[in-house]
Amino acid sequence: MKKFRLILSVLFILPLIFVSVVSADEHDEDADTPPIGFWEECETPQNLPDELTIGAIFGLSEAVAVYGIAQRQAVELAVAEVNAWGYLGEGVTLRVQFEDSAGNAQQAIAAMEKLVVEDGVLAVLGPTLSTEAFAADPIAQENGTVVMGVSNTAIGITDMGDFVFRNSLPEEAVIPGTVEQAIDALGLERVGVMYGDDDDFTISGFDVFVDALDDNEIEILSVETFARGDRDFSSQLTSLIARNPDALVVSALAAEAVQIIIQAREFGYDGPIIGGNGFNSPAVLDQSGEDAEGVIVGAAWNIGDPDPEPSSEAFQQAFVEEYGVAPDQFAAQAYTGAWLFATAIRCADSDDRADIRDALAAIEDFPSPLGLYSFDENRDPVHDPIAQIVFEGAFLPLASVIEGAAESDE
Amino acid sequence: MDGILLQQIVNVISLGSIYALFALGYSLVFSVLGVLNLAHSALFMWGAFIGLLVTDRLEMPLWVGLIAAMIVTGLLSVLLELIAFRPLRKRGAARIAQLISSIGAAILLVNIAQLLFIRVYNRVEAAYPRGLVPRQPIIIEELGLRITPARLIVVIAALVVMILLQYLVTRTSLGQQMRAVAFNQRTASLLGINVNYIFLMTFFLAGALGGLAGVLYALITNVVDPFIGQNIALIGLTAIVLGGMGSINGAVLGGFIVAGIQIISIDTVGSSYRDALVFLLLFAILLIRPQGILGQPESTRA
Amino acid sequence: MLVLENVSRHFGGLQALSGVNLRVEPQRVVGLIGPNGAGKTTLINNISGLDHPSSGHILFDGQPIHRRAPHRIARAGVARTYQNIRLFGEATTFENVLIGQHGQGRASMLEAIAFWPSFRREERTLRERARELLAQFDLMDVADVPAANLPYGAQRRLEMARALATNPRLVLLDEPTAGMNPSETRALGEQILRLPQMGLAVLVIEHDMSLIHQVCDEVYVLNFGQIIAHGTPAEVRDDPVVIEAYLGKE
Amino acid sequence: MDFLIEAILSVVRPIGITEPVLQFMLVNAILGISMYLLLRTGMFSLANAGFMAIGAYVSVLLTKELDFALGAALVVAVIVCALIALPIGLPVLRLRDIYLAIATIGFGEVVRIFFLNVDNMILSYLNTFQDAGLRRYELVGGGRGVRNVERLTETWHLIVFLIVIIFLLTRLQRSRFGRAMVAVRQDERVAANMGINVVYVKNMVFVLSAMLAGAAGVFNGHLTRIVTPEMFGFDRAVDILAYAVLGGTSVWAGPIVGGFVLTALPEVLRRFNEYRGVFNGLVLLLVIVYLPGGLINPQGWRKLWASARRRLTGQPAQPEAGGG
Repeated sequence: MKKFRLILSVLFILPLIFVSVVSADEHDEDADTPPIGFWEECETPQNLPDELTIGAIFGLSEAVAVYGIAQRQAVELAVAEVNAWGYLGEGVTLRVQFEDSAGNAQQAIAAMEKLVVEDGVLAVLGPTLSTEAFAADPIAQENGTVVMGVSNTAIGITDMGDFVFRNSLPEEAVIPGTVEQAIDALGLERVGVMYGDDDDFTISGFDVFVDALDDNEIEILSVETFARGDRDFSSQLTSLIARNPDALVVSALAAEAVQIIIQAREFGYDGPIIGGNGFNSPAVLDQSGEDAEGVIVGAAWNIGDPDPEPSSEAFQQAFVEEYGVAPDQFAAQAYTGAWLFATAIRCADSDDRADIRDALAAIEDFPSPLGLYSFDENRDPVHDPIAQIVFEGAFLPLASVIEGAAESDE
Repeated sequence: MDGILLQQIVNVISLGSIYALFALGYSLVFSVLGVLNLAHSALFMWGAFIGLLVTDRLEMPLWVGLIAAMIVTGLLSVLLELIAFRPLRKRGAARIAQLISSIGAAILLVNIAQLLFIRVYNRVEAAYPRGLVPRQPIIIEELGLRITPARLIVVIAALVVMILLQYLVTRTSLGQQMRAVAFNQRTASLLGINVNYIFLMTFFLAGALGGLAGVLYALITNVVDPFIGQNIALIGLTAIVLGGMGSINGAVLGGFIVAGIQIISIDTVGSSYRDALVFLLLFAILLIRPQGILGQPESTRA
Repeated sequence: MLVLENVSRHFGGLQALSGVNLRVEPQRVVGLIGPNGAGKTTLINNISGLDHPSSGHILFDGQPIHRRAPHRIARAGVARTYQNIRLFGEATTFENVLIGQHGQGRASMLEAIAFWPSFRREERTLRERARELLAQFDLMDVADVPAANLPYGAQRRLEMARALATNPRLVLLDEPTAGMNPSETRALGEQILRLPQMGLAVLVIEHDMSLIHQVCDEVYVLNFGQIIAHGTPAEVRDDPVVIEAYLGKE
Repeated sequence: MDFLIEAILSVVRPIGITEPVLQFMLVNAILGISMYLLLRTGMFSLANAGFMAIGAYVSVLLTKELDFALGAALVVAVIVCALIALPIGLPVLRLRDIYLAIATIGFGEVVRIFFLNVDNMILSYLNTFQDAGLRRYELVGGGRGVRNVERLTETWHLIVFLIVIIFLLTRLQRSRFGRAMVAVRQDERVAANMGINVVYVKNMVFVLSAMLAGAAGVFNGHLTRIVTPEMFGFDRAVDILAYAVLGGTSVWAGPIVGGFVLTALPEVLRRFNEYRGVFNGLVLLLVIVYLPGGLINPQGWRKLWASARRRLTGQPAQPEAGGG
């Protein structure tokens, strides 16, 4: 029996070895990265200690890891660049202490307490989910430490206090413009709506969509819901498509968005699908392929801008080089967040947390991948959202595609 | 509206097939051992994952991925029996303890998968190659019906597996031994049946079924991540209890009923109340018929 | 005291009891014998409330009890033992007896939690009485041993002690000597004979005819769910119908 | 009290247990006890995540909307839980084992879905019957939850509450009712023949357990500052079960230690970074496999020690006292 067990253990280990072999294609290390937009407004700091630590709370395990892992990768990339280029001065190293919150309010609180009170970090990025932010951010506020959400889109996040920032555009900043442009371009009258009813992000998106549709006097034929983690939408889609909508309006995160797009096409729907920030992921293109044609997305970050900001381009190149996959909006915002912290520390020229807060709030027109970036007086982001459409396998600005179409019509 | 109704029936069949396939393995372990293996959903995920590695990384055809996934999850399942179930059974521990150890095993399996995902893909999700199955839906114009080849494969696979399993359990000597062990372990061992061997075979079979279900599920949804098992775990549990624990036909029936209620409720009371309706019905059925629709009354189970 | 009138019980097509009439008077020991499968345990289950008759009446002290819940029948004064010993194995010998006394406690949960004097007094009395019972059945030495770890004979005795702990007026004994050797059986018989002196009535199912002769005042014979004979042990032993029932089975 | 808490924290802080973690450990210990009561009576119910949700929502609405003090909200919430547990328990507790478990999971899911949709239900009521013409109605915020809840729970509240519960529990266990619980677990039918009202005992325990879970929900809601339906799903139900089973159900200390350990474990394991989850699963698995009676189970430790010594010294085992 002993021997039998041994054989079994070996059989178990074999697939693991196999996986290790499969995964052996390592990328090359090379530091030949183009410089991102240094913020020249501030002098190279003189008064910083040799090592500075910021914290980051992301969902690195459980289902939220789908977003959290990309966030960690983006922050690691940004910090490596900051250090490589001596952004904080010669010999000054910026370190990031990552903590996992597992998408869970309790763990987010524990992680925030650890970072802010025990480890005494200068500032904290995250947490990934808005729910976690409502639970954990007050700890940072009470301890006078800046916390910056890089994926919190819920209403009221920054109302928690003057140390609470975010660089993620809330849905109400993104969606109304998209809806208007889409209506203008496509002449919509009747739409079907679908949203995830158990998640802050998708509910917010839904509310904003409904308001925008109402404001434009568009008829909502029917509203269907789903839950996070659902993968079969056949029934909801069957029922929506049967009503012959001019467009499907969907508030979903990327994982659900992909399935909704694919399955809508399977049911023979070939009209436009309008989505929010959650659709703004290369995964949508990768995984739904030609089915994604005609998907319209309001987004904080333009993935496929043919004329991108230099820093956006640099970020994408660096990310692909480092990790072999294209970054999504979550990564872009996390990356920008880390750069914003580094810039605030550089400008504050101090490791005092209140100074860092003030320097962060004062940042204006920072050339980030998200565009020229500033905070408003509520510590919410100010940069232009963009309406994009998937056209011939790429995200393009909706406006340019419509113009192009108009010109070719003439 | 008839077209919609027909289409929804087709949707029920395709969704129900997935649930049924998942529930079969779950149910098999329960019927033979009388314990719930909450790590079954992790095996399901591993099946999808191995299928992904074989078809995507090794660029092998789908059938190779299917077989590889079934073998690996079968072995993982056997390992689970050896590590998480057998020692407890030997000590005569409560069944609840076995349930918790299976949760521990599930956490372990999911986290190992996550580490491997990051190592292989640099993220925790990846998609099956798009060319594995033709994607053009089969359209029956007169009836307004559409079904994709992937879903058709799942329905056929579920049918074949159900028939094979039924044959295995009722007609083969292994199946007879399994039923004997399920009825009474002591008596079975007195009859000269190697009970431990039957347990291992049961776990292998259940694991392989879980793995198969995982690959087929991934064929429909394309995308795999370490957490795909978590959403189906509760549905699977509901299906086997509804259909009748320890009954193979019950697991299948339960899977279809759950899918049916979900889809009907989306069309009637709205999608928000979908799962509430499933559980209310479950509630009602348990109160009227505690052993489930096709289950044996409690007294006949040892 | 206990009267069964025309009691029938069928499970689907199987007639386990049909038209059983039976009486147990106070301070009498009544035997119930019959071949295996005759329906003896079903009868006891019906009296003690674990099962309910399909038709007929069971009266205890003139009150119908055949629809009552088992705990109410127990509190009315009917106790029983089981053919296959069913002790609370994880609880100690002493605790088993204490559990048997459940129906006699009056203190409410709140009194217990508040450790009220009435509760303490009651606990003291119950514990004293439990100790007496243990002494009576020679179980004092094993008072703190989990019941599952007791030797077989002690388990049998504990079942009796626990049944008596419910303070019954009628005790139903379901094959109390199963698995005992002759000397143990005789000793248990003496214990049973003491019960009528304590004012109890006894209904005992038994295979061991020597015990029946030792303890019973009268005997009922059950076969295929029907009473086929009734009389003193000696009368019953010589009844040709009874002999045929037993021999026919052989 | 503050001094005591500070002293405890100074000992456990180096291994990663800060005050919030300690607070959640205490909350989960209460949940562990609520499960322990059920298991001790032989009921495999997974309804307590649902009752926790009810406790949390009711109390949070009271303190936030009606300015109740925490204590008053606690009392009301616990009573609400009891009132809901009663009609649920009567039909459901006739079920056993896995059937009871799944029916109670169903209850938990229905509670969760109720809180997800209650705003919309009220909205459609207002618009249909009152002609309110509202576009939106927000009471519990659906999937977004109730936010900006004041953090009213203090560590000492939890410590005092737990001590009181332990005191009452030990009293209860030594009473007639406590003995009846044990009897019902071991053999329901025999217990009934002993004059124990099995239905009453089971329902009473179910209600008591629901009240404890509700209280834990009250404390938890006023610690996390936000209450969402997702906090009380299937995973939470299973966690609560794990506290009791991992800690052991032979004595009351078991579920408390179980709650402590399972809450502290992920925090203590933070140093392992990405391997944290692997170790978490491994520890759970190993403890259950090698100590099947749970962490607080003298007999289990004795057996383990005996077998370890046997392996180490190669000597045959001493015959064990008490056997079994």
